[in-house]
Amino acid sequence: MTLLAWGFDGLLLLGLLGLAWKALNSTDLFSAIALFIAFGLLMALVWVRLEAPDIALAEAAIGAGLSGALLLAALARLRGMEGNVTSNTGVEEAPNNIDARLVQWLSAILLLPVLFGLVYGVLSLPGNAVGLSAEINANLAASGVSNPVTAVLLNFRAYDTLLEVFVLLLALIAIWSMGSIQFNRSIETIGKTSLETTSSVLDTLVYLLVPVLMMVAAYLLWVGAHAPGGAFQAGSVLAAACVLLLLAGWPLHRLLTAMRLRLLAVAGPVVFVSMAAYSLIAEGALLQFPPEHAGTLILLLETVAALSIAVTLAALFSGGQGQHE
Amino acid sequence: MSSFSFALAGIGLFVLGLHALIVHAHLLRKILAINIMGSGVSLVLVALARRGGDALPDAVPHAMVITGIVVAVSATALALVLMLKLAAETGSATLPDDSPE
Amino acid sequence: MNWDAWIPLLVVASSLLPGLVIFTLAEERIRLRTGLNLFGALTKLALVGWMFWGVYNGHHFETRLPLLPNLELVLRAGPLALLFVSLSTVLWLVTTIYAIGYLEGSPHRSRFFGFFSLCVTATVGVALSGNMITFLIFYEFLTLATYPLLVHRGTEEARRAGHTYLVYTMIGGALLLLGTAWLYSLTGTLEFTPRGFLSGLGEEHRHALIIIFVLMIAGLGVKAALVPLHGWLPLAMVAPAPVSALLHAVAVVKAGAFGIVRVVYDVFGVDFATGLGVMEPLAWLAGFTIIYGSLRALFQDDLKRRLAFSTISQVSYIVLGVAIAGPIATIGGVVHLVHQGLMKITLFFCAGNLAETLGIHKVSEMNGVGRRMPWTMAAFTIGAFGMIGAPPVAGFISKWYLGMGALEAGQSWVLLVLAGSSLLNAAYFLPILHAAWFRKSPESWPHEHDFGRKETAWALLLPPLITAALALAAGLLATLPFSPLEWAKLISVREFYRP
Amino acid sequence: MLQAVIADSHWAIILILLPLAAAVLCFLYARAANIIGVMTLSALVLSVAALGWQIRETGVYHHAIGGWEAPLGIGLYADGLSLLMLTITAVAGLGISIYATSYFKQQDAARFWPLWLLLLASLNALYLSADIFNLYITLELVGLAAVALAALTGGRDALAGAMRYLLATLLGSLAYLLGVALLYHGFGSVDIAILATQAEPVPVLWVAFGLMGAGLALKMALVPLHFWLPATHASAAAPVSALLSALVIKGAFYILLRLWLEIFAPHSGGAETLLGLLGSAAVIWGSLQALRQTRLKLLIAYSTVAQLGYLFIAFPLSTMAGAAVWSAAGYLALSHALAKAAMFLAAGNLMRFGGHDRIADLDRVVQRLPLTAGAFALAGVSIIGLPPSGGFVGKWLLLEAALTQGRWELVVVIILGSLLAAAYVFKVLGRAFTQAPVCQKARAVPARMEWAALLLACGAILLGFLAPFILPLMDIGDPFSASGVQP
Repeated sequence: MTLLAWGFDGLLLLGLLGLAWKALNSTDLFSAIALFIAFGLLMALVWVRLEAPDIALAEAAIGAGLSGALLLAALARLRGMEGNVTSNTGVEEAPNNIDARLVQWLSAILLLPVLFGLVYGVLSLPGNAVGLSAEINANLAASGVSNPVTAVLLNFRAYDTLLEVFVLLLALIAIWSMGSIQFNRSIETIGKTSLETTSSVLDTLVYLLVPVLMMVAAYLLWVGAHAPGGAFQAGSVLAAACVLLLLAGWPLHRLLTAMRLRLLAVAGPVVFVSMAAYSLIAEGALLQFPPEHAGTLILLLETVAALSIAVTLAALFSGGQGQHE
Repeated sequence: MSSFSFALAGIGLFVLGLHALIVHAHLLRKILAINIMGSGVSLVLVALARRGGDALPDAVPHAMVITGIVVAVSATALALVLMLKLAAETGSATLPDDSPE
Repeated sequence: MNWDAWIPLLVVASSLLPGLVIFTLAEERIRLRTGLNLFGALTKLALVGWMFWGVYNGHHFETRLPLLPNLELVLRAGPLALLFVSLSTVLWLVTTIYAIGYLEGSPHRSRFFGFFSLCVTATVGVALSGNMITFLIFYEFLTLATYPLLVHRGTEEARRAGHTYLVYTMIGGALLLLGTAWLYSLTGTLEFTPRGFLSGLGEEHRHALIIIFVLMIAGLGVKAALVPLHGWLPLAMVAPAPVSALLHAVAVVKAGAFGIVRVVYDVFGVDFATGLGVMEPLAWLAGFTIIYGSLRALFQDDLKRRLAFSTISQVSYIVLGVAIAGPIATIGGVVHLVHQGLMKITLFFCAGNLAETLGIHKVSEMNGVGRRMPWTMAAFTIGAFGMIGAPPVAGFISKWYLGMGALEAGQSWVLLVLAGSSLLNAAYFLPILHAAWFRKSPESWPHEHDFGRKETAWALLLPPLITAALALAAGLLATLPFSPLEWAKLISVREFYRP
Repeated sequence: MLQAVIADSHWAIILILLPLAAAVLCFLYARAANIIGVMTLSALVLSVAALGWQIRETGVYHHAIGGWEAPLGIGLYADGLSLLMLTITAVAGLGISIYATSYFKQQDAARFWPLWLLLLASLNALYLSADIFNLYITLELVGLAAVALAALTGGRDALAGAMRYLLATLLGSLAYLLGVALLYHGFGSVDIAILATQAEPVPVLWVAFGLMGAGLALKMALVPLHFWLPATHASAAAPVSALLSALVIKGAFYILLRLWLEIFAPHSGGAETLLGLLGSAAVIWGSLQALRQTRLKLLIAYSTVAQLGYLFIAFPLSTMAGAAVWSAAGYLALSHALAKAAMFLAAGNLMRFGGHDRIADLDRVVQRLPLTAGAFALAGVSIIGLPPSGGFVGKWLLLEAALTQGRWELVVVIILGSLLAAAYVFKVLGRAFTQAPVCQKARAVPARMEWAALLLACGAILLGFLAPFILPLMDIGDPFSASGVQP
C-alpha cells in the first residue's frame, strides 16, 4: 500500500514537473497553454493528495479553468491581430541561434546555486511541522463555521480576505483603465469560431451546464461552512457559467449594463468594508463577529462576495468590454 | 512519499519557472512561467505543513494558498491585457529591448 | 521677550524676505523693487548699527535654533562677526544703488535682484555664524545664490564660467563638509570658541587633525582663491560689474577668507594650530599666492581680468596675516578684510563705469580717460594707491601692521613678500593711472553712451565716490574709535589672544 | 474631550478603510472623482496627524483584527517608523493629487483616481501591518495598482515599461512569498513580533532572508536589479512618475527595513556588508547614468536609483550606530519623497509647456516657467544634500555615523554621490540661464500645477529645519532599538 502510494506520488510529481517543463518549452503557444491547463488539473490532484480539498477546488476552478480560459482567449486575440500586424505574434520561433542558447545555459547555470540554496533551506527544516492547527481547533467553535479553512479565510484572517477582494476589484479597474481592446474579432466570435462546427452542441451544453454550474456554486457556498467550499470556489464556478454564456454568444452585457456591472463588482468589497467599519464601532475590533452571529454574518459576506467574484472574474475574461454604456 | 518531496517539487517548479521567465522572450510564456512559479510556492507552503504526519492539516497555509490563487488570476488577467495592448501597439508580444530614446 | 536673541536672525531676514518677494515681482515693477531693495538694505544697516553699539558696550546678541541632534543653528554677533557684517551691509547698500543704475533696462531684473538679496543674506549668515555647521549652511547657500548672478548674462562664456565656478565650489564645499563632519565626530561640538575648542584632544588625533585642517582650508581656499584653487575667479569676471564688485569685495572671496580666520582662531585656536605645524605652510601658501596673483595681473590687458588677479593676490594678505600667528599681524589681516573690500569694490565700480559709459574693457583703451571721466578716475586712483599700499589710503595701514607683525613673529621673509607685492602692484596699477591721466585720449571711445553733461549716470558715479571716500577715511582716521583698525584691535584682544 | 476622542479613535484603520471606500466611490461616480480624491487626501493628512498625536501621547498603536491575537489573527501596528512612512505617503500624496486634478482631463481623471486611491489604501495597509503574509497581499495590491497607473498614458513606451514593471513586481512578490512560507514553517508564525522572538540563526532563516531581500530589492530597483525602473518611471504620466518614485518603492524598503530590524539583524551573518556594497554601487552607478541621460525624466528616474542607494548604505553602519543611522535613512526617505515628487511634477510642467523633455532644448521652456524652475532647483538642492534641506540633514547624519565608525569607503561614496548629484542637477538648471529665443509653440501650464511642484520642493527644504521635531516622532516605540526584538 505504501509502496503504491509512493509510486503514485512519485509519478504525480514527475508528471507535474514534466508538464511544467513542456508547457514552458514547447514550440507552439497553443499547446503550451493546453499543457498548462493540464498542469493545473494535475496540481488539483496534488492538492487532493495533500488533503487540501479546498485548494483543489479553487485550483481546478480558478487555477486551471479560468486562468486557462483567460490564456486561450488572449492567444486567440493575439492571433486575431495577425491580420493587422506584420510580425508573427501567434507562434513563437524557437530559440535556435547561438546567443539564445548561450543565455539559456548561462541562466540555467546561474540558477543552480539558487536551486541548491532553496533545497538546502527546505531540507534543513526540522522533521516536525510547527503550525497553528492547535490554535485553530481551540477557537473553531467561536468562529461560526466548522470548516477550518473557511474559519481562517473569513474569521481569523478575514482582513486578508478583505484585501483579497480588493485585489480582484483592482484588477478589474486596472484592465478597464486601459480602455477596451478593439480587435477585429470580439469575444463572442472567438467562442463561435473556435467551436464553430459544434455550435449547436455548445448551445445545448450551455442550456444543460449553466443551471448545473449555478447549483454547484450555490452548494459550494452553503457547504463551505463545514466542508470544502466557500466564496472563492463558488464565485469561480459561477464565473465559469458566465464565461460559458459569453462564449455561446449570450448578450450578457445587454443584461448587465455598465452601471449594474460596476455595482455588482463592488458589492462584495463594499459589504466587506461596511462590515469591517460596523464591527469596529459595535464590537470594538475590525471584523470581529460575535460568536452567536458569526455563522450568519459569514454566510452573508460569502454570498455577496461570491457574486462579486463571479462577475469580476467574468468581466476580467471579457477584457475591457462592457465597461461603457 | 514524505511531504519534503512535495516541497522539493515546489522548489523545482519555482526554479523552472524562473528559468523560463528569464530566457523566453514571448510575454505569454513569461506569464505562464510566473503562474508556474506561483504554483511551486503554494506547493512548498502546503506540503511543509504536513511534516511529521500531523493528523490535522494546518488550515492557515491552505487559506493562504487560496488567497494566492486569486491574486495569481488577477495578475494574470492584468498581464494578458497589458500584453495585448503592447502587441497592438508594437506588433509583437515581446518586450522591446531598446530603452526609450 | 529678549529682543537681543532675535536681532541676528532679523539681520539675516532683512535681506532674505525682500529677496523672496522680489522674485515674484513682474519685470516692470521697478519702483516697488527698488523700494524693497533699499528698505531691506537700510533696515539691515540700522540693525547692524544697533548691534555695533551693543557689542561695544558688552551686550550679547545670539540666536539659537535647534537644527540637528546636539547641533544648533547659531547666529552670534561677536566683534569679528560684526566687522564682516558691517562691511557687507554698507557695501550691499552701495552696490544695490550701483546695480539699479547699471542694469537699467536690461532683462531678468527681478531674478537678478532676488538672487542679489539672497547673496547678501548668505554673506551675512556666514559672518554671523556661531558654529561650523551654521557657517557651512550659509557657505553653501552662498554658492547657490551666486551662481545665477554669475551666469546672469546667459552667454556661452558666462555659462562656461558658471560651470567652472560650480565645479570648484561644489568640490570645495564637499571637502569642507567632510572636514567639518570629521571634526564633529572627534569633538562632538562645532561651536566657535575664542582660542579654539580642540585643546582637549590628545596627541593620538594629531594626524587626523592635520588632515582636517588641510580639508577645511582647501574647502575655504576655493572661495578665497588661494593658488592653486583660484582657477574659477578670473573666469568669473564675465559677470555684470555689480556682481563682480560684490564677489571680489564682499561675498564669495571674502567668505572664504573669513572662514579661514574662523577656522584658525575659533576652531583650532592659533596656538594649537601652530603646535600642529600647519601655520607655516599656510603662510608660505599665502605668500606665494600674493606674488603669483600680482605677477599674473601684470600681464592682463583686460581690465577686469587684471583686477581679478589682483584680488587673488590681495585676499591672501588676510590669510597671511592669520598665518603669521602673531597679534599684530592678525590685526593687519583682519583689518585688510575691510580695507581690501572698500578698495576693490571701488576699482570694480570704476571698471564698470568705463565699460558702461565708454565701452572700455581693456587697459590699452584707457588712454586719456581721466579727462573724459575725471570723477570716476579719481576714485579709481584712490583705490589703486590703496592697493599699492601708499599712505594715507587704507591699504597702507594693513601692510604696515602685517609687516610689523611679521617682524614681531620673527618671520622677516614676509617683508620681502610685502615689498615685492607692493612693487608689482605699482607695476600693474601705475601704468593704468599714467595712461588715464597723462596720455592723449583717442578720437573716439569704443562704445560711447551719452549721459548728457554728466560723465555718467548718478547711480553709477555715486557708489565709487562713496567707497573711495571710505577707503581714504579708513586710512586717514584709523586711530579714531570705531575705525576698522580700532575694531580689529578690539577683536584681537577679545577673541584671539589673551591680553 | 477632543483629546480623548483623538486618543481613543482608530486613526490607523481610518487610513486603510477611507481610501478603499473612496476608491469605490470614484469608480462608481467618475464625475466627482477629483473632488472625492482631494477630500480623501486631505482627510488622510489629518488622520495621519491625529495618529501621530495619538501614538505620541499613548505609545504605539496596536490592534488585533477580529479580536484574534497573533499568531491566530492579524495585528495592526503603528510606531514611529510606520508614522514616518504614512506621513510621507499622505503629504507627498496630497501634493501629487492636487497636481493631478489639473493634469488629467476629465476622462483620464476617472481612470486615475480609483487606482491611485487603491494604491494609497494599500500603502497605508502595508505600513500598518504586523503580519508578513498580510504584507504580501498589500505588496501585490501596491504592485498591481502601480503597474496600472504606469500604463495609464498608453503608447509604446509606457506599455512596455508597465509590462516590464509588472513582471518584476510579480517575481519580487513570489520570491517574498516563498520566504514567508519558509519562515512560517521554520518558526510557526507569520506575526512579525512572534517571529522576532522565535527566530534563530538556522539556515532556513538565511534562505528566507535571501528570498525576501532579493524580491524586495527587485521591487525597489536596487542595483543590479534596477533594469526596469528608469524606463517605467520615465514613460509614465507626470503625477504617476512622481508617486512611483516618491512613494511606491518606499513600500518595499519599509518591509525590508522592518524585517531586518525585527527578525534578521541579530542573525545577519554579514548580509549588511553586501547590502552596503549594493547601495554604494547604486549611488555611483545611478548617478553616473543620470549624468549621461539626454532626457529629463530619465535623468530623474536614474537619480531615484542613486538616491535609494543611500538608504542601503545605512545597513552596514547600523550594526554599530543603530538608531541614529536609521533616523538618517528615514529622514532621507522623507526628503527624497518630497523632492523627487517635486522634480517629476516640475518635469511634467516642462513637458506640458514645451511638448518634450530633451535637456538640450529645455532653455526656452525653463525660462518661461520660473516657478517650475524654482521647484526643480529647490528639489535639486535637497537631492544633492546641500544645506539647508532635508537631504542635508539625512546625509549629514549618515556621514557622521560613517566617520565615527571610520568607514572611509562609505564616506567617499556619500560625498561622491552628492557631487555627482550636483553635476546632474545643474546640468538641467544651467538651462535656466541661457539667452534662448522665446518658445513659439507653447501650451499654458495651470498655476496649480506649478505651485504643487513648488510647495513640495519647499517642503523638502523646510525639512532642513524640522529635524528636532521630526526625529523624536520617528523614535516612538523605539523601532530602531539595537536589540531588534519587540516584546
